Amino acid sequence: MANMNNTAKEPLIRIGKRNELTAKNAMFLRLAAFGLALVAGGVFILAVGHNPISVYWTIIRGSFRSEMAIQATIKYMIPLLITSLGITLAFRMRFWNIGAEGQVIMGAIFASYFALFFDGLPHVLLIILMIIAGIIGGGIWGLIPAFFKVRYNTNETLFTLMLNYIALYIIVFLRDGPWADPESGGFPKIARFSKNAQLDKIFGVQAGWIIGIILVVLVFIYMRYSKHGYEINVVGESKATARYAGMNVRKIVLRTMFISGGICGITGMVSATGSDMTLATAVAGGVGFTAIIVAWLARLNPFTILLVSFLFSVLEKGSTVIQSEFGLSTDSSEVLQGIILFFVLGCEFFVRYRFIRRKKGGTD
Amino acid sequence: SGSGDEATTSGSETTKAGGIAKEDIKVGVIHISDPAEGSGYTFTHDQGIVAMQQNLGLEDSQIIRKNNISDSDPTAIETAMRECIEDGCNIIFATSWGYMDTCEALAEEFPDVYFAHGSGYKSNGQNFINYFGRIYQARYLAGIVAGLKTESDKVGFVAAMDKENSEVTGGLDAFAMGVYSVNPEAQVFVKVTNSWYDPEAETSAAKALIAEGCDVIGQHCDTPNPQLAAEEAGVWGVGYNSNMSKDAPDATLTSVVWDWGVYYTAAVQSLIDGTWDGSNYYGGMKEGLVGITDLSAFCADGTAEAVDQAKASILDGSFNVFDGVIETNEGTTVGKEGSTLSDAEITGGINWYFKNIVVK
Amino acid sequence: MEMVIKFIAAAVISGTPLLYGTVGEILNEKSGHLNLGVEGMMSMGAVSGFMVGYYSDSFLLSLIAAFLGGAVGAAIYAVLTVTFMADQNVTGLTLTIFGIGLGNFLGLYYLGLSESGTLKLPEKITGQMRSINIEGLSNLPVVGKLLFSYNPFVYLGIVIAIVLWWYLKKTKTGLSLRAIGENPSAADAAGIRVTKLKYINIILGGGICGIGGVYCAMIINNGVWISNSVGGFGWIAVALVIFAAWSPVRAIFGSFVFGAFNILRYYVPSVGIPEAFYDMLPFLVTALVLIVTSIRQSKENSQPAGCGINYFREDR
Amino acid sequence: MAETKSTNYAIECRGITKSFGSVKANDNINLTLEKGEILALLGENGSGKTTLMNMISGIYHPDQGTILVNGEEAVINSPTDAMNFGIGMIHQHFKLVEVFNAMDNIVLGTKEKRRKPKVLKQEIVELSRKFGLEINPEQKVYNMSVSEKQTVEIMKALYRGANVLILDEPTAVLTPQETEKLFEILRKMRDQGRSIIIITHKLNEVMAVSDRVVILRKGEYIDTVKTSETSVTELTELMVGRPISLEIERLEVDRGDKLLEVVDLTVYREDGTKAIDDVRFDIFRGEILGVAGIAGSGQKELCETIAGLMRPKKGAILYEKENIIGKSPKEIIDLGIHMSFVPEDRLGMGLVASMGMTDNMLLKSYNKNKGIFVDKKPAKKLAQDLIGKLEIRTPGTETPVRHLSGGNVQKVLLGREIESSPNLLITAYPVRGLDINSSYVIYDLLNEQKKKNVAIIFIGEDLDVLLELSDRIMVLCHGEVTGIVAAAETTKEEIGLMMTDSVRGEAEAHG
Ligand SMILES: Nc1ncnc2c1ncn2[C@@H]1O[C@H](COP(=O)(O)OP(=O)(O)OP(=O)(O)O)[C@@H](O)[C@H]1O
Ligand SMILES: Nc1ncnc2c1ncn2[C@@H]1O[C@H](COP(=O)(O)OP(=O)(O)OP(=O)(O)O)[C@@H](O)[C@H]1O
Ligand SMILES: [Mg+2]
Ligand SMILES: [Mg+2]
Repeated sequence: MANMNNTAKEPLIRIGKRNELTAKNAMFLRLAAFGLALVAGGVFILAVGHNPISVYWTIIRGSFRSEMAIQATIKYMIPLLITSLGITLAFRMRFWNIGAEGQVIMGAIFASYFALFFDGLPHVLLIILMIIAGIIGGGIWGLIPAFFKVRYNTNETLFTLMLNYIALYIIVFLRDGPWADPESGGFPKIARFSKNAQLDKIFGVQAGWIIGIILVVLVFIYMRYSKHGYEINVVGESKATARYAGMNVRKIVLRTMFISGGICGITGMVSATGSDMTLATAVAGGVGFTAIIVAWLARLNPFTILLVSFLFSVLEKGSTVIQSEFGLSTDSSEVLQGIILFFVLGCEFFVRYRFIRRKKGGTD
Repeated sequence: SGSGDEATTSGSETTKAGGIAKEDIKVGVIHISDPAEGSGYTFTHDQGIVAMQQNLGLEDSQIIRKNNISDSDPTAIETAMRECIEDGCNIIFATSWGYMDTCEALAEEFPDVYFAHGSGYKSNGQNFINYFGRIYQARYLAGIVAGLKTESDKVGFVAAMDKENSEVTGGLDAFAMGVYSVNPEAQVFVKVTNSWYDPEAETSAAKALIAEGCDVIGQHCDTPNPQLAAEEAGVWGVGYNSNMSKDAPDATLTSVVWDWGVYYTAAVQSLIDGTWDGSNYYGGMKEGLVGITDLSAFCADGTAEAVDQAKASILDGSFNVFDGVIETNEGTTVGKEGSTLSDAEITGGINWYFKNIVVK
Repeated sequence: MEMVIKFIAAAVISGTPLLYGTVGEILNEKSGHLNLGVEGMMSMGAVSGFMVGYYSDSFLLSLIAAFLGGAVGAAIYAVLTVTFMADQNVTGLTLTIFGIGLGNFLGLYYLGLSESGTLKLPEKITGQMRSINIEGLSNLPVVGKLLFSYNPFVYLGIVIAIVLWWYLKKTKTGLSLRAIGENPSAADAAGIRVTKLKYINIILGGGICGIGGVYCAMIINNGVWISNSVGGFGWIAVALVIFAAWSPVRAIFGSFVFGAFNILRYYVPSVGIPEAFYDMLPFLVTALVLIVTSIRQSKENSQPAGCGINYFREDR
Repeated sequence: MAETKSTNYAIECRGITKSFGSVKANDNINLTLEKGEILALLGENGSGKTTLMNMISGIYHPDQGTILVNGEEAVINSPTDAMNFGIGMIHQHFKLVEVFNAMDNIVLGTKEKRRKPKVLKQEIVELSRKFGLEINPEQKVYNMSVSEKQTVEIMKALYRGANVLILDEPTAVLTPQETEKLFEILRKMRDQGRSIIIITHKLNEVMAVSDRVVILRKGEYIDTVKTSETSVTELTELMVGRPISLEIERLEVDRGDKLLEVVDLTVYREDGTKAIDDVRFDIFRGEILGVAGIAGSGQKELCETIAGLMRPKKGAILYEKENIIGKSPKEIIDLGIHMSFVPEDRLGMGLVASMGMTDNMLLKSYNKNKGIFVDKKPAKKLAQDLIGKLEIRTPGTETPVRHLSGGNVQKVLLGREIESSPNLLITAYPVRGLDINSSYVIYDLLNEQKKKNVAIIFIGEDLDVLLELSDRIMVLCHGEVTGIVAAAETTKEEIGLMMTDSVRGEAEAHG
């Protein structure tokens, strides 16, 4: 029977929805979150015996101290930016693609094929070919999970995760076997691309940054104003609704994942031919995962992605400098990055919710 | 433009003046892992850097270390090297073979910075050279230790890379020849991990060897895990890079070690003296670059004598390990009677296994 | 024959860290949280367990510390995803970055303190953590090697898996937990303390992952501290959850199979199969399993329906 | 304190206020529930009924106000607390774990010690007998029909010994027969001294089952009346705030040409069962063809097949003599065949929940203009027009429609379909879950379309409405057409018979 002696009190703190924040207030809140995150990171820096201000300053100085430093910072940004843009399309469709890593790799592999075996072609033609190959490679790697998703409703988060590793070991296979550099003396590597097959530099940085900025605008327009973009949003919300509206959901999912993967594939091409000058196993190097964080923090807005990926690259470039300057191991910058992200993640809560304290004396 | 350019310009002036003043020396080191990691390849290289710094009396601020630079990530490598250049380094020691192509490219872009690359084969004869050593000499000695110790006549070897890799295979062959020289019955079993650094694979490979009956485990890979696996299983081993007795005191018979300080000191000294001549470096036991550590108490009787004898013949040049006709495990032969393999062949052409080597 | 037995025994040894990671992740997913931070939690468990073991020379304390290390990682994840409703994927990935970084960072810190330049566990603890030898049993032919020759972690892992199976399948709390993972709002309406149970189980799962982490540091690296000791096991564990179809008992089998994949190439004669293929195998198999299960459309043996979505009572 | 005073009340709410962000869902509401009564809670869509009940059952927490249980102030923080107070609620959207069987769902979250499944099963079967409920304890929820799920929900409450049972629109998805059965159970419970609050929009049900009625309007408390002393007209007036007519007129419009002819249509569901069996009918311009049938008789599949969302096994659908089978949904839409389908989940199909009205207007027209970009201007204008014309209550055209109340969501959906000037309008359950006022707005909209010579297929559940609104009524039973009759010449009983004719056969097959 019912227990009548319930003495439960109202909880001390409970969560409630807050009034919709204005865009300005939300922005302010996020900035505050970032500030708080820096403070939390500062505590960590203090704990390991350094001055947070000077470490932060070194990060910034390390990223901008010279033309070469700025160039390196931008070089870090390129793959992050392009991959985040690719992921954005998938995420808008609520296709939880964590396979960008694999898509980057496949793009790199496809592009490298031309870089290695067709490097006699005229430079411009070769570059265009490699970009197309990169798109196709990454696109195929995006299509595979999409195919199984629309066909059998295969869980894409886990499937794309597996595809990442499969792609990685395809490089290993190529590196150790068919594409092994014959002149490496048995060292496992693929030959460095010839000059002709390397992406050009613009203002001292590989041309990927131009591609990235063009893509920011293209993806923004595509998502915001195009019919495809509208379809992606509808499919993301409800496949039933999309079908009802006469949309070919399968086609849209496949198409979007091809484009999403294809954009990630461009990252692969750009990284291999512009930064690495060879096909290396680390061509993606975790960028596919970091890009998820970037895309999410930027709330899937291409222009915000540009900003966030730039901040990330500053942190990354800067922390290689604190390593040599403060003797802080590279791992500590990962810890720092983690702490900052934890705070930003947590603070996002306050955009939508608030804590409600128990009123004194309860209800009368 | 930025400070990077300034640093290199000043570098070039001092070079022309005949050498770089000691206070102006700035050394960049690119490490594949963290030197604090106390056993492997990076550790020994950094010991060499430390020794060089002491020998020459350089300030701490004159050494720029870039740790944990994966040698399969060319972008990270390039950034690290450029940062060294930004910081004003005049010489960069790139310790891992995967840094080679980037060294080559940057050496062209920055003709006034010296790039010394460990373990590779490329060079430009000016500001980009490579340095390595006759580690096979030490491995031959280690083979003697192992060959005398094994009771099952099965010696195991955990190799980072497969047959195509001359650095690994040359060392392994020398090791197997050392075993053969004292114990023709014994065989050397090989497992390849396909990675320079893979703690888990190294353990697994060593365990598989022990399971096959090997009772001495040699290694060419970066962690002490094969020695530790041997210790756990109650068998013996031969370490590599640094003295692994401190990791596996009950198993390690001896370790094949480098003393990179020999080279680093010489290289930086040549910059100060203005005697850098752009030629590659290939030191050996004679220079003190390679060797084996003191034998542990549980080595077989007579080991010290056998080792000393072989060592003496190597030092006096009467024996060069890869002398004469060598039989491979495929029944073919290499080399010619009365001659020895050239350095070029040793560093780039050994992709065969000595006759007592077994790959399963 | 003897080689086969040794192979199986080695597979068990190699698969055990996966067992911990998988079982921990199953508990997370059963709570409705796809936690991609397994690798991070394992790293945190590895460093805390190892260092406590190093300084205390007590196997038990080391286990507890490993559990706590993983649990702390999971607690961060739980606070962010359960209370603050942050995106699960992003939080998990961040936890991985953080955990690996912290593990390596602390490892290097303690290495810096050591005079010999290495951290090697003291004798007593290595003695305890190593393979047991039961007089009369361990020496039995075949069975002795197959069943009674492992280190304590192996047995502990199997026991944990079976207990968890029983917990999920046969207890009321287990039923409640499964309900939360499937449909938190239904569980909530049924009077289950959703938040509390989520916290408990996520943290418990993280703790179990932590023990898997210290296994890597203690067993795989034979008691010597090495950076990145977890080296990808956490990610394979995430995959293995699929292979095990979210069942802790199947995870036992699955992790030993994956352990076998891991060491296969050292035991089979090389017949020209590229090395890369062996490395790829676990992931290839998992992908295939994923496809097959989705074709079969089994509702029971698949990911809990609420997995990946955060729950807030007043959402609608 | 005068404790004895209020002990007549199982539940008493005093001054309850609750806001969601800027929406004030409940504003200072008072309500009393006597022991042993059935209380109906009435109000237009969005008037705050569900919100109020959610606070009594511990899902939400009031911002202000007090809830008293058996005369004592109660703090209800969670469903567990509610359970401890003997309060059970059956939600509009069932709160069941799909992969569990009935008994696991029933015992879920209860305090009792775990029992062997066998023992538990026995116990549940006994309990269900006591209330005349039919339940298979081992059936998985995902294999259940809506009414079976509801039975599980009721069992859940009963198993927990609920003294107070709250049902949120329990009849919305039930057939008349199932509804009657449910009411029987509720009466039985009342007679055992339990108290029941039922939310429904169907006034005849209110009159049939309740003892008293509480009326809310726009989040405010309006009045409490005794059922025996009131009438449908009075309730409507209290609820809406002004008198409205409850007559549905059947417009006499001259029937136009034959628009659609369905020939020998047979459709299978994905699971391989037959949904539609050799169905044959036609429909003319300016006609409302009512479709009657118990839930799951093939209505949904019929709609979806005509709309091109499902492929038939055989047969033809001739639209002005042209077979549209094999055409894509898009091509069919372009022909002017529009569907306003209201599945159980209102927002599941016709609308995109998180988008505003403008973007939802675009749903079927975004492809009309040339080029690769969407043109939002006409859609925005349409949204604004609809807000005025249909009195849609929304903060703005960009407010996500998921924030709107059920009636308003429905208006948005139907309004969009009608504005696309269809030739054929298919509406399934268009007034499901709608309050009476909104329902009549919808009926008027349909009649207006009929006047414009649109052919309308109206799938409904309320036979009274079907009879009053349609010109002809087609009765479906197990995917077969059991008759097509002129609405003016038939009776409720006749149709009821056609609907259930073979139901008996089915029951036997199962029994
Ligand atoms: N969880 C929620 N978040 C935001 N707004 C809500 C929430 N629940 C209800 N509302 C809003 O509160 C108001 C009252 O909603 P409620 O569901 O109580 O109405 P109702 O009377 O049950 O309507 P209906 O008859 O359509 O079911 C509506 O404006 C609704 O949009
Ligand atoms: N009081 C109780 N509270 C919760 N669960 C109970 C209770 N009594 C019995 N059970 C049942 O015990 C079940 C666990 O036992 P069991 O493994 O036999 O279930 P099962 O349905 O047969 O599962 P499977 O067929 O998958 O093995 C729970 O799922 C639940 O149905
Ligand atoms: Mg059972
Ligand atoms: Mg409601």
